Amino acid sequence: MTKQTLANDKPLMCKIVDKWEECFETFSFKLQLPVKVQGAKPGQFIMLWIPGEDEYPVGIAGLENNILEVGIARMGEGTEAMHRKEVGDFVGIRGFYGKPFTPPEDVNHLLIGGGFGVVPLKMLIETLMKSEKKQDIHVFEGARTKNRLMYLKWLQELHDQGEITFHVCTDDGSFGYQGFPTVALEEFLQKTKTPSVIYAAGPERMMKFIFDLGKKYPKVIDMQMSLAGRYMRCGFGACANCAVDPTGWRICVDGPIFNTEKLEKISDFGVYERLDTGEKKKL
Amino acid sequence: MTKQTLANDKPLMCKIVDKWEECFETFSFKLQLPVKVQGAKPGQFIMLWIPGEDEYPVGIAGLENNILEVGIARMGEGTEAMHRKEVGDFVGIRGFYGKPFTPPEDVNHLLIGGGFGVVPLKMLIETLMKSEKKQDIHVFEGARTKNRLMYLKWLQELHDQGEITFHVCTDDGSFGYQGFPTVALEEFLQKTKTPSVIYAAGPERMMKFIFDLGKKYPKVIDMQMSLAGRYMRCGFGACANCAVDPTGWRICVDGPIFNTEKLEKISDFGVYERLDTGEKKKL
Amino acid sequence: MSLATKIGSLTLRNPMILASGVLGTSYSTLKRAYEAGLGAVVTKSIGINPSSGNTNPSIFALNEIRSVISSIGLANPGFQVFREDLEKLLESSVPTIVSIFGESMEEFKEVLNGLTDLPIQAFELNFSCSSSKKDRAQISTDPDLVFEIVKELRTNTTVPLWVKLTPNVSNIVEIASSAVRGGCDALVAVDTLKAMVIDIQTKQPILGNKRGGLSGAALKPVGIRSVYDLYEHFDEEIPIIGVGGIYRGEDIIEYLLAGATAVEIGTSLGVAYPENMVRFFQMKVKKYMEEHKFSSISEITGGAHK
Amino acid sequence: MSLATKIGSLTLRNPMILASGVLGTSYSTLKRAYEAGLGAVVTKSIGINPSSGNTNPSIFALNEIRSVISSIGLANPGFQVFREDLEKLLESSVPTIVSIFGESMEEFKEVLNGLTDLPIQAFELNFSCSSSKKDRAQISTDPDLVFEIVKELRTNTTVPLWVKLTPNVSNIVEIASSAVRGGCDALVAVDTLKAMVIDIQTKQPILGNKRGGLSGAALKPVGIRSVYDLYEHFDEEIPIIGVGGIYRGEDIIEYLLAGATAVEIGTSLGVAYPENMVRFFQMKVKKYMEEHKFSSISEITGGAHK
Ligand SMILES: Cc1cc2nc3c(=O)[nH]c(=O)nc-3n(C[C@H](O)[C@H](O)[C@H](O)COP(=O)(O)OP(=O)(O)OC[C@H]3O[C@@H](n4cnc5c(N)ncnc54)[C@H](O)[C@@H]3O)c2cc1C
Ligand SMILES: Cc1cc2nc3c(=O)[nH]c(=O)nc-3n(C[C@H](O)[C@H](O)[C@H](O)COP(=O)(O)OP(=O)(O)OC[C@H]3O[C@@H](n4cnc5c(N)ncnc54)[C@H](O)[C@@H]3O)c2cc1C
Ligand SMILES: Cc1cc2nc3c(=O)[nH]c(=O)nc-3n(C[C@H](O)[C@H](O)[C@H](O)COP(=O)(O)O)c2cc1C
Ligand SMILES: Cc1cc2nc3c(=O)[nH]c(=O)nc-3n(C[C@H](O)[C@H](O)[C@H](O)COP(=O)(O)O)c2cc1C
Ligand code: FES
Ligand code: FES
Repeated sequence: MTKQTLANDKPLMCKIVDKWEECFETFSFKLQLPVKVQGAKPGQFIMLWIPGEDEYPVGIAGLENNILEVGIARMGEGTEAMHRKEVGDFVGIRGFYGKPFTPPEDVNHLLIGGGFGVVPLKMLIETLMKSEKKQDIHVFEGARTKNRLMYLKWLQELHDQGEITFHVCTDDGSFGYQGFPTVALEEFLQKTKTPSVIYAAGPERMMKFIFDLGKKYPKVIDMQMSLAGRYMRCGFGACANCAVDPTGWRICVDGPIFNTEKLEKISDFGVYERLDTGEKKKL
Repeated sequence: MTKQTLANDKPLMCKIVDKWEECFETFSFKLQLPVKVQGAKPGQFIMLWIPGEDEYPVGIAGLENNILEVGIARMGEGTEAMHRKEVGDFVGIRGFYGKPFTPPEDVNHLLIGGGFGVVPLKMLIETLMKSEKKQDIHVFEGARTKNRLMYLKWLQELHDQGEITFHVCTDDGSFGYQGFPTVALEEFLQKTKTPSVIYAAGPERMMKFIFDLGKKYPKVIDMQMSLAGRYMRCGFGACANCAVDPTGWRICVDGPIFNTEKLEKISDFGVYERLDTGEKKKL
Repeated sequence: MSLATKIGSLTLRNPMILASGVLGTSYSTLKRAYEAGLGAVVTKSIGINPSSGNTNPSIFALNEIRSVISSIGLANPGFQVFREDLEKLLESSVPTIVSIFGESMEEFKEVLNGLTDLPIQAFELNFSCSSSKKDRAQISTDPDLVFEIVKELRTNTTVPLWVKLTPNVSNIVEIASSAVRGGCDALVAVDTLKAMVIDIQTKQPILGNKRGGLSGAALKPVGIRSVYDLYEHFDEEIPIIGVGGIYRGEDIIEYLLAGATAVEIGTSLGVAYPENMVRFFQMKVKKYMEEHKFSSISEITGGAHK
Repeated sequence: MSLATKIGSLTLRNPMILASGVLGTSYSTLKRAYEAGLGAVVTKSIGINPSSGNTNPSIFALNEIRSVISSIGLANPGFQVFREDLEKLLESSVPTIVSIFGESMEEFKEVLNGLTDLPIQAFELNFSCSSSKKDRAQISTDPDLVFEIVKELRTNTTVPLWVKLTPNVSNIVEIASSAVRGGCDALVAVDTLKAMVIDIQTKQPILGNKRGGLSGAALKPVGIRSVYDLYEHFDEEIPIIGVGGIYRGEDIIEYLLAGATAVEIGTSLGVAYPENMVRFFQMKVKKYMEEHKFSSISEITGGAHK
């Protein structure tokens, strides 16, 4: 029996069937789901349990034939614990949580990401490529240096095959042009005449910058951004740890993807986050 | 949404929409089910809750358009409490419980009942009449006196319409022939050449008598009897109060309808019952 | 017909209150919950210092029994920081009950004194936490401690004091009696049940804290019995607020009939959109009142004892 | 690989035991349950006199939480009459634990002395009944009473004594310690949770006895935590038998990992065909043992504490 989506239940134990170093301090894993499931959507996330260690939210890079791909960037003890896991080990997942990206048709799709934010964009790219209509996909990626660029080889190949246009840059110029991905984005926005939608996932301050930029261009008909940087406990709306002011939206349920209209209403966006205590901290 | 059968859950509250005196000390009630349901089968029963008073098993006389018909014979306080209920009052039901009669085709159907045992036979008759093949239905009913004969008018009408053959008797000769219904049954068995199935519901000692009688006739290819006289608490198999020796079958789940093969194995049949304490009592 | 209900001197527009710990960390979720149509909100339990609570996993669902197990471990920003959120919330005139906890009388007093000047509706005293580390004696299960703390706090504030009761006792009426003698203004029953879930694949308790508290539908028959027992003992002597496993309007009615004057709702509001849930709750309660010709909530309270 | 397990001096062919009160009134259902593949059976709790128990309704299902609420009220034929069934059962060599109850020490002694000559495997002492009339002090929640009764009964019989523990206490380890000091041979955790369901249409508690006990899936997280707490305290000092909400082989493993040496299974065997259930249980447990390379049940016991 194939389930439409995973039940939001206690952690479902999955075997790690593949693991590789994706880029600097970042590993990708393939997890074998023990139940048949379809229906994870780009932008959704899971809660990843490393038994005896920690549990935290991570985005979904892909789901095919009950194999779920995730990409984990080292941040602290919890992500390190996952990096220590090997093929054959079990980890638990809960999900699928959150509202996905909802790409319209007949627009330029402008995807821009930083750090582990590129994880959900991977799945979005694959979904857009599978759509019946030929879509115009532009991916803007930047990192401090070359070995921190996620999915670099894969994105380059797609670029070479003409499936996407890949705009890549590094702070130190070790790959692509030197500078921030927003530079290429702005250039593109100045040139293009087609209505465009911006999809962003990464550090919130970067996304806020993009948001302010995008608003200057009426041809940007929507922006969809993943507020996947907030502390989360439950992932399904109960603890409210992930909520934003002043709307009280919970990122895990009402997000993590918010569109322009909603982002306008979130005064916290790019400014404050809440710690695990509930205290506010300037971003 | 129409449910196949009622869920075995806490009592479902039903409004009494009709009530009439069926015969001496016996009332029939129509209960409006608050959910759409189909699939009660003849021989099954419900647990009837009279709020604040008692709960006990009763057979199903019919179910059409979410109206459930039951017939309640006065025995003690619990059944008296139901007799006091009026149209508009609410009672609770749980069910549908138990295994139904399973009539084969191309046989004489010989239904024999006494007391409230005739209740499930009513539904069996209606089911047999609805079947596509024309069925040969014989109903044998007996009672102490005329005003104790259940469903008398209805059965007579069916007889007059040629739908069934109605063999009726009373102990005092106030209606039908004088004597026991087993007399007419035996006479019939002696005459008929068609394979026959006996369906019996009533006092266990009467059924035991019929069972021994039926076994003498090879043309009686099966007997299906309702052991609906045992004390029941749960109705779904947990309390084991209704169990029979030596098989440990629970009448509520493994019965109440048992066929010849099974009845042979029940040493209690017609001999012992268990009280609410679990003590055994000779029948 | 009116949905308003009175809890002592306090009148709420309806008997539905947000339970502590669910949606209760920031002014914005509390405000959202109230605007969804609730009668009042209880904040997350607040202590003296900011605390990160327990290691994750600290909460997950148990769908099969429509429940949740959690051990947030009283994570909270501390009363001084929380005061800011509270002030914002009170600016919007949201009827607010502040849940407070402490490891000792001193801690309770410090938190209470630090917030008692605000125009809040009540303090809810959280004496228990099913997810606490050990099975060590807790205030919630010790009648004498409960009496002393309530009595002392009573002299420190004129704000109504509600006492939240744990179901993990052999006699809830005994603990409640201590609280009532101490001078509390309402009883809130119940908190979560002590519980645990072990993953058989990795042979580990799943919660970071190993032990947790069970909330949701599995708790309802326990909560109903607690409220029934309390009402049977106290009758109208003290208002009782029913909590535990409310998922439907019918569940609210069941608590009222058992003896509750109002109810708190946690898990079900946390796993769905509070706006939708509250609308359904209200529709059902109103429909029931119409059908049964009740014109006020107080007429329903205790109806199962007649 | 062997499913056999040892509870003190007693060896069972597998760790699955029928819980008291379910299918346990007559020799024939007990025999049927054993023949379905269980390791042993516990009888319905037996007292001094025949008793009809509580008015019906005395049991019904709560499907939404996969549970059952009941208040049979210890209906039983009395030990003298039950002896007959017991003798028949023992003729078929069914490993049998006799559950006994009493209102007082004297009653307990009378029942125990009336049956102790039979070749039974153990007595299980039932000190609690969540469906009892009042919230009056029960033996099960009083450590001193538990100690005294166990100690006294210990001198009356050489048959192993198991003590069944209620979850309706603030500290299950405390009660268990009394039982262990008194000299019992195994702990059985847990009995049902105190519970109630009210019908909102007629405004009546549904059970004839109003109050009842909750069994089934809702109880499992509570039972697991109880067994975990007990094992953490007693380790291998005394065998623990886990009960509550077992519906699947996985649940049996979960109890073993928490610290159980064996499990009792009630509700799930009572709402289905025991033959099918037990087969599924066995398949699952075996498969788990294979996959995790366990060769005996004792290797699994307490695995979640490592
Ligand atoms: C919706 C969402 C999707 C995410 N997707 C990915 C992903 O695909 N790949 C990836 O590598 N990371 C992802 N993250 C971030 C990831 O959850 C954190 O990096 C991780 O929790 C860090 O844990 P740690 O113990 O290693 O670090 P710590 O040392 O504990 O903390 C480092 C920082 O990580 C964050 N963090 C810690 N715990 C949590 C928590 N429970 N919830 C949220 N943030 C936390 C905090 O900002 C903290 O300051 C995502 C976060 C969210 C909210
Ligand atoms: C499967 C089944 C189907 C039945 N169908 C019908 C029916 O359609 N119509 C009908 O009128 N009666 C039916 N009965 C019998 C009915 O349940 C009893 O007549 C009723 O319970 C008597 O209750 P009381 O309080 O009036 O009598 P009481 O004074 O309590 O007892 C009189 C006798 O009724 C029986 N009885 C009492 N309580 C129960 C109980 N909980 N379960 C079983 N028997 C009990 C006992 O044999 C007792 O000796 C059925 C019984 C069973 C087992
Ligand atoms: C995630 C979560 C956090 C909770 N935090 C608290 C808390 O801080 N203080 C408190 O008194 N109760 C807390 N509770 C208990 C609830 O207030 C409530 O008593 C319990 O959950 C039962 O109600 P429910 O079934 O409607 O959730 C919490 C419950 C949950 C699920
Ligand atoms: C119908 C029923 C009757 C019970 N009767 C008894 C009893 O007589 N003595 C006893 O110790 N426990 C009794 N119990 C409790 C069970 O033995 C068991 O502890 C409890 O139901 C939890 O297990 P379960 O969830 O597997 O049913 C009864 C439970 C049920 C459901
Ligand atoms: S993580 Fe708990 S509400 Fe979002
Ligand atoms: S009535 Fe309970 S087992 Fe049949």
